[in-house]
Amino acid sequence: MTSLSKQKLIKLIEGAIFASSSPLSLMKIKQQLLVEYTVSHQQVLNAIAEISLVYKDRAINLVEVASGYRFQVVDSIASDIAVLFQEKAPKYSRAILETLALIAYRQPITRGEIEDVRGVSVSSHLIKTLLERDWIKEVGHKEVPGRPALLATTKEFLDYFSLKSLAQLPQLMPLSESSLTDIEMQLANSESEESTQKRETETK
Amino acid sequence: MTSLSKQKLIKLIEGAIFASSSPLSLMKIKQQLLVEYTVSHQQVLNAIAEISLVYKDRAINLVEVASGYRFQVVDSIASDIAVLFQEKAPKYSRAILETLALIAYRQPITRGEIEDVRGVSVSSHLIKTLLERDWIKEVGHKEVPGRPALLATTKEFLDYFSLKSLAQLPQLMPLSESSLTDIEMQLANSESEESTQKRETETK
Amino acid sequence: MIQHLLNNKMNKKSSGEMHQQQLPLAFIRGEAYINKPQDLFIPPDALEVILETFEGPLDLLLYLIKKQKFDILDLPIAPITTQYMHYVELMKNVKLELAAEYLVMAAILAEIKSRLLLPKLHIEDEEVDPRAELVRRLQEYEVIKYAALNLDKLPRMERDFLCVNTNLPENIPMRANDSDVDLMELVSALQDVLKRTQAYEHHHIAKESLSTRERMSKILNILQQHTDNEGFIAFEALFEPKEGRNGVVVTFLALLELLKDHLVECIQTNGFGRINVRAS
Repeated sequence: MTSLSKQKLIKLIEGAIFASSSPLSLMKIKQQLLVEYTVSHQQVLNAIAEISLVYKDRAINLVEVASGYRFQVVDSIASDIAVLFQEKAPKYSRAILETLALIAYRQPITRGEIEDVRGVSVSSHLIKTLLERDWIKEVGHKEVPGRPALLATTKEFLDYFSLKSLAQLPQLMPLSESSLTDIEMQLANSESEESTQKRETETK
Repeated sequence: MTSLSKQKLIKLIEGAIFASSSPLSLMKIKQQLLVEYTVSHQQVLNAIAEISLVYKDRAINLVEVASGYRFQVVDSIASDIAVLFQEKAPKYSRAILETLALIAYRQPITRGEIEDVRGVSVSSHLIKTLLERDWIKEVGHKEVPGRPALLATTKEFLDYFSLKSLAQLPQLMPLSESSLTDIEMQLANSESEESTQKRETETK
Repeated sequence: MIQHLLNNKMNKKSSGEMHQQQLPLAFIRGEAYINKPQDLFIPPDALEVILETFEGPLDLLLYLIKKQKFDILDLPIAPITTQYMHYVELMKNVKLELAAEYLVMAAILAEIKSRLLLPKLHIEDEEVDPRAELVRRLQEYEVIKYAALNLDKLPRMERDFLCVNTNLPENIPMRANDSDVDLMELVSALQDVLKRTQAYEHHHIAKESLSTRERMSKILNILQQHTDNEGFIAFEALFEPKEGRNGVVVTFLALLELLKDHLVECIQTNGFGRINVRAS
């Protein structure tokens, strides 16, 4: 085990994050990159903080997402630069987005449960697309007849949307904002009235 | 056509080189990235020179290659970082293991002989894998039509399996009529008088 | 009686219109195609458009409730059923699977209506208002529908931000990570081969000494590396006296085997002279 100058430590971590095609995790930094050196956890964190500072005002920023650290072109110039790349980012259908949202917010969930909420069948092709994108994975089987697979989102899903954890997903719409609240209230009222009536009929 | 501050120009070019998966050419910078701005050729070159200076002592350098500019991890830390990108190799196929086992226990052996025993053809790719792993080598050619190469295991093969010699290879479980018998017995049998007899049996 | 109550509720409901007007409706891409569907009526030629625009019967119902104030509390059952049956006929030619889903919704609506029309006394204690279940499903769907829209608005790789792509220098050899093999795997592999082949081969397999085979490789290796003297090496040089008698015998057997296979040649130029060996 050899020690490492602060400068060299920063260089190694910075270079590794640059060279890595997917976000680089702290664990990988410590257990693979720096395995031959004596470096404390705090030293690694300090180095990362310093790298982050260096790039604060440059064209790229160091960001932390679910599976680790990566450099990203800053938002302010991203659209200018996107002209260089002919390929347009794929647009996703509502079916895919709704299915993905259900898996993200209600995981683990079975395909059947997704179908129940959406009121339409979910094609195998759609699930396959999400699996192939590495956005979802099977995390087990539900102990009901047929043992359907339980689906959950992956770290890659979070990375793709620049999220650190599921807790950073946008809040779900509060029920009070639902367009159906009025109807629900009316139903509740009519029920109570009905039940009063019912009791009255019964007592008669 | 709008003009561009020096700062913004540097940011755009830097970001574009970072985001591009292949080296970014001057032409692409001028004709696509900066197409909507009034920027002279010299201004672009100056900006690139300045970016290059910024990264002079960092983990990555701006380098110019045949097709344009790109960032590259500096040589001095590249090998340290390369450890991160060892891909977990898939397990060897049954075909590879059987071939290797046959070469180990029956060496020297030709590919044709391996095919005879296994009952299936042995691909060149498979042999190449074992040769590249330095586990086997060609030790000569058999004087039969086609002069096929004779394959044998190497010292590296023994090292990998922590064997001092092939005699330490595990004995096979007794199979009826198996060709492989106890080495100790063989050695005992190969005492002077018996050896002549034995050779006779073998050559029959 | 129920009808009367419900009608009262409907009147009260008009106060909620303002709220409904404010709801975001941008998601309706096919709005232009659906001309004032006062109920569940869909112009037949707009059917395909609607199938693409709505994510299913729940989505369609949500739209109708919000946009057209279609009142699920007072369902116009007869026309709905008629219209739905008509669509189902049409859908059969387009997307049967979807048709089935819309048909299920029509059935649910019809069931709700029929239950509401039943005399109250027949409603059992534990029975939930069927409309409540439908509203619950609609709400659950609505939540997810907006969650999906929000998900789509999140900054997204490729579309909204770019990741940095930096190469390692080209001359850096990627350390190949080789597969691990366990010695016992090798043994079991060979046993498999032997098991497979012994049925027809066991008569031909002669007893072979492993050490002889190893020695054959070793001799070939020595001969290959020996390029002086036209590749010839002295016979004696192949023996290692320190291996003792067994070693000498094994080497000799190996040489005989190699000679038999024409892998080596032995040359003795004069009687009792020096024997030279080389790879042939």
